[in-house]
Amino acid sequence: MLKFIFSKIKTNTALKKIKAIQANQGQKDQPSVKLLRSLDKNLTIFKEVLGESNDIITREFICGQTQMKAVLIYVDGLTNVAVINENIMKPLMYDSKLTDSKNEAKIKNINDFKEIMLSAGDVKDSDAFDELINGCMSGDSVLLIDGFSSGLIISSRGWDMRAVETPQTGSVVRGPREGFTENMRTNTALIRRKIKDPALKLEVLKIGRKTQTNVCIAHIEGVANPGLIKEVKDRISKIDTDAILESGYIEQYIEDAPFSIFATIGYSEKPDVIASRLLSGAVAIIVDGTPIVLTAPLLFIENFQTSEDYYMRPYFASVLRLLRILSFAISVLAPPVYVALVSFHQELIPTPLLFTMAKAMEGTPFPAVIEAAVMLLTYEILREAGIRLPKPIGQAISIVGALVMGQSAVSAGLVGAPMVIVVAITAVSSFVVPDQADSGAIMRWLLLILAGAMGGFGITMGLLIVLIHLASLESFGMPYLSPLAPMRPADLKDSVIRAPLWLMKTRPTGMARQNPTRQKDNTPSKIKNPTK
Amino acid sequence: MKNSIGKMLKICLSLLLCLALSGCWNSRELDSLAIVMGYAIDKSDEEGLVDMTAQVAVLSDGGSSDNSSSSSNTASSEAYWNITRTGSSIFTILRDYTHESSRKLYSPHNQVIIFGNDLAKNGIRDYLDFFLRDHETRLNVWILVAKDKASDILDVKPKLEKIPAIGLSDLIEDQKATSETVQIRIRDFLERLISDTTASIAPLVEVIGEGKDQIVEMSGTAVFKQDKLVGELNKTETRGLLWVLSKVNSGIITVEAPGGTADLEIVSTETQVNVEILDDGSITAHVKITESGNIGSQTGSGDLSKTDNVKILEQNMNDAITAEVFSAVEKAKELDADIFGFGDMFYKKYPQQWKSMKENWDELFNEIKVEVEVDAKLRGSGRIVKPAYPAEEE
Amino acid sequence: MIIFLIIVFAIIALINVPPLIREKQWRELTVYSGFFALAVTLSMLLALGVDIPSPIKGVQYIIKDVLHLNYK
Amino acid sequence: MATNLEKGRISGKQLMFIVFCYIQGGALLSGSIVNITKQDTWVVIVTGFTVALFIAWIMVQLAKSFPDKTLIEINELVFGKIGGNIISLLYVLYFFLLTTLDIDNLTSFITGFVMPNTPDTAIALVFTFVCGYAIYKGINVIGRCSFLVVLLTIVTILFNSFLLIKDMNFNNFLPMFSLPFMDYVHGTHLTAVAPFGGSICFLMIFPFVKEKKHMAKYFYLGGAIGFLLFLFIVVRDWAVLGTVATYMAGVTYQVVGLVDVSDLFTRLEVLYSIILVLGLFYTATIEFYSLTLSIAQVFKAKTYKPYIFIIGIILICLSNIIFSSVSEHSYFTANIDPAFLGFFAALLPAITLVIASVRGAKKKQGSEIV
Repeated sequence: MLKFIFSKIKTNTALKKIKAIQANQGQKDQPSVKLLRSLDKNLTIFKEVLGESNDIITREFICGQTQMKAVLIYVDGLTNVAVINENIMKPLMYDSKLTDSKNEAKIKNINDFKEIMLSAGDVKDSDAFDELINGCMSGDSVLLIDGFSSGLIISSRGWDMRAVETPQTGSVVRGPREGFTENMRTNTALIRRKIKDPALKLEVLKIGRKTQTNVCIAHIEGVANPGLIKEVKDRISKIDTDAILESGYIEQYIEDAPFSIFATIGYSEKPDVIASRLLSGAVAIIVDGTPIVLTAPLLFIENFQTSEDYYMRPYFASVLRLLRILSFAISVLAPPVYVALVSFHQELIPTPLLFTMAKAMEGTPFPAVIEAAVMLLTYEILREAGIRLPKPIGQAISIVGALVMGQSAVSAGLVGAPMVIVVAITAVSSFVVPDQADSGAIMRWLLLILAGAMGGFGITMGLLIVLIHLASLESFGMPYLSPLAPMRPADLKDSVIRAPLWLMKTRPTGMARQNPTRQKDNTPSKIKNPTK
Repeated sequence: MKNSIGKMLKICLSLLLCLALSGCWNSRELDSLAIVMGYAIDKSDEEGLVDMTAQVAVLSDGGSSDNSSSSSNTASSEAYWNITRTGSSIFTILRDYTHESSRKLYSPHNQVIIFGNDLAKNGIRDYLDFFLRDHETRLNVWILVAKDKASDILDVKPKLEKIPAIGLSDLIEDQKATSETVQIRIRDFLERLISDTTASIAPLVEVIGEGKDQIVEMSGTAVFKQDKLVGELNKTETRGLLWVLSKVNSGIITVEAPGGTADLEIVSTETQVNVEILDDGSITAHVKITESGNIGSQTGSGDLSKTDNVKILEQNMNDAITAEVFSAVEKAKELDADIFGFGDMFYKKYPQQWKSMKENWDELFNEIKVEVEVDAKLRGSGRIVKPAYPAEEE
Repeated sequence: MIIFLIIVFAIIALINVPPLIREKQWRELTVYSGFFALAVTLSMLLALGVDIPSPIKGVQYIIKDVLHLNYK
Repeated sequence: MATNLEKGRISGKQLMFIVFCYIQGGALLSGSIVNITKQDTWVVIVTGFTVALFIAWIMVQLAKSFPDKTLIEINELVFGKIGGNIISLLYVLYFFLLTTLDIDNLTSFITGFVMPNTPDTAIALVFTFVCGYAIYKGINVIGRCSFLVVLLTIVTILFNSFLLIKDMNFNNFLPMFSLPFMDYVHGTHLTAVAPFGGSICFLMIFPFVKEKKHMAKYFYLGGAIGFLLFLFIVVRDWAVLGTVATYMAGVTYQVVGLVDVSDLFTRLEVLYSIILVLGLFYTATIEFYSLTLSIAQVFKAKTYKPYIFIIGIILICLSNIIFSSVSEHSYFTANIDPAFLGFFAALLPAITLVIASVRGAKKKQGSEIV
């Protein structure tokens, strides 16, 4: 009787301790509660902690000639049932019966089970309750055997994942089509396939008390600056929140200038982009559960560069890059400049154009500023509606909306025709550089207000403030406007324009101080010795 | 963390502060502008007053798009509207317009300023002053002088353009083809006005014909002494003046040719003028004109492709050009207005002596000996070599 | 206009002064409030339209009348 | 110590670009110089440049003999505690007036040409706020933006001049050297001091330049290119306008108005005003920066950041009351300014250098004897 009461007390105290651990998870130095000897007690504790959710399966069975009671706990759906049946259940229940009892006697502690009996791949033993629970929750199956004070965590993960597909955004004419998936392991595999060098180091940190998300920091040893890696790791490990659901969380926690409208951490869904950034000395952050992989540091100019630029021949690539910069400028400056022209500096407009514009603007009730603001607002609403609705309807809504509203507004005389054209140009050109769409939109509104208040002078002052703000930004130690503002001539060949590949001998200055050279000298033979 | 919030607050506050304060003083909507295309200034009947006509572009055509309203519709939907006000000075008149026009006048797109003849006679300096001082007028506005009343020029409805002022400014630009008119912008007029000796010049324009088929025509140059109109040059004298100023772009010279006359087209010209003070104190101006042209058309049967015929033609051309230049010089001496700018050239070359020459420059200008040396070349004779006559045997 | 100025100055003081007080830099606080007072008086006088003599007149007086170093 | 006041560092090249942009701010002043020396302005600019080089040489010597020391610290070292502080206060007043003159320069330009009926205070407010924001971000941000501004300025000026070639007529320069000698002296004095008058501000910036060795080279180079472009602008304006230029205000601005290419590229000068504003922005920022830094140092403050907005407001009020009319401003710039700038930019540093070298020599002897 006493023994029963005594064991009852023991299980209760263990239970209370585990509850305590659960409550204030995340504090580092938690006294980990040890497993008890008897299986039933461990089982009751497990049942108490894991609760009655029906996807947690506890399979009790007898194994071996010596009739040892054992129990297997796993989460249905997270585990690959084939592994459980073939590699765990079958050897324990079935083969153990066939083998003679001789090697059965040899099993003294849990490790013998691991070496002899189980044929699963990755098996770890542990005697701490929270480790076992974590393992069980993240898809492994936990084996407890009566009489042994430590359990086995057998990796049997395997849930149905999305196949590697072409990402919706950033479709590419030339270059690989594969995109990342939600599973971190596939993503790291995709990168490994690109960079087969063992120097590519992957380090996993568990962030988020409730979500326990795996965050993998990838960098290439010897290329990325050690300072950068240490900095990224410090910032990530300092994050102490209960949920990390998407890489965006990480981005906002560790970025350099949280108050700036410009992103200082890049992201991409395509392995070749991440690989090229890793090779130029950046650090990639792969978060389990999202196909978006972050890269740091990011330069302002990199928003206007796509992976395609490097696969095409240099001339058209440079033209495209200049086009992207121009269209970003148009998308930000078109409405404010139009307002400044129409309200303040009419003499800048050539005379014939002035007549047509004045005729079109005849009788429109609102001043140009209000008109521009209203049209921009409708455009933003339409764009958001277009994205949020399912694909086919979304497309239809945004096009129909734009056309109908624009046309009727003009014919009703509420808005001048040139205004609709300007807003249309802004809309189209803002799609050319999708990553900068957010900061572009905010800048457009600020400049519009300034243009309405002080015309050309207002716009100049607005642009000056933006330029100063951009020049002061730094992304992990790299100046944000790097090839232009601090004027690094060596990098100019790959910033606004792209020089031919064989000219780009060094990595961007400041990114890879240890080994800056990318390639020795593969100038095409035709150029090296033209006479031959 | 606390510090960055403080910083952020300060920046947002300042942004708000300056936006709220600024408001939009200077913004004027496009449809609240009366776009002025041309000004015409005349001497008004009452003494000392001036009446000024501003030609405003009228744009609203009631929503019907522009191309559908062909010129057939009535005068009511004219593309321009001439407002005339009288006042003592240009600035008072401009402000006075607001009594009549619902929109404030807006003159950066103004093309032309025309001065009436009688106004030009007693000086236009103080009327020009406003246009030079106002930040809205452009420095490359055309200056014109009307044969009699300037406002009539702006009333003539051009055949090809919709607004007379634009028609006029295109007309001036096309004068390059005949180069018988001086193209003077407000800047050139000012340049000549502020020089002590050079006389200002401006193209002359007049209205010909009656009623419906009235047209505007350029007819020579008006010559000013300081800023008072003193005389006029006809077309050939103007061409002579242009030769000296090396502003002849192209044009036609008809000369005697073996077996009839020939019209020679001027293709390119270059003029160098250097002035000398000879040791006996007399002053000369040596004008060297090099010109190349080709044969435009020919009357009579002379075969102009022969080299010696070409020589004759070139010689005739030299004489014709020299005659034109001399006619201009005679007229200038008659009006004793140094329209060629010889005075400035003397100042540039002999700054010391110029101080003494400046006082009696008018007499000196009268005695100036002008030598003209023309070197005309005929390069081509078009597609046909000989005129369309039955071939004579050699 | 004056109320607006008062609000603005209050906000600027609110932002800059507390950090100084917290870090107990009395010396700097006195200097800062000196400039603050100058700014407030100047802008108040201007807002009220009082004609303040321009410092350039002083410079001009010294250079022109005292030292006669001016050209024309 | 200056280096704990301001963490940012700028490279030698950036110093060169800053000096170039600083001189461009004076491009608007060319109107006053052209009025004095009419067609021989280019001669005056060349001689003015040589004198300016001499002033620059004084600055560099001072910077060399007191490395990593700003002007205020140099004064203390040279003139002792009390004397140094008095002279530093004098410099603070000088920076105050210099920055106010620049802000007034800008406001009269904008209200004169670009936006006639906007009150001066609004423009001064926005402009000072932007300068304050640039200073708030520190010297290395000013250094970083300088390259873009230089690029923009040079490209626009060359493009404008290219369009104006057909209007140029070079015998406007003809009656050479026919002006009274005093005009040449006046012109040289004005050119040497006006755009370069504020070079004393660079003594506040020298401690933040990383490469100490080439600093002098970059400083001279920046000055030389700045003056070259300034010369180019003045020559172009005179070639296009001739004697008419003497009748105009804001010569460089009006000249761009003459560009007329088939009614498309006409009336461009508002775009050109952006470049002039950028130039003036840089001049005002450098002077405002040295003003705030010197105040922070004279009053031994920890950081100069809180002072920016307060001094900005004082500047705005000052720029309101400094001149009652534009003609007063142009009279001051043409006649009184040379002496005023001359004293502070050239005479005072020269005296400091002389005393520094004398004391330096005495100290060296002193140390030997003892």
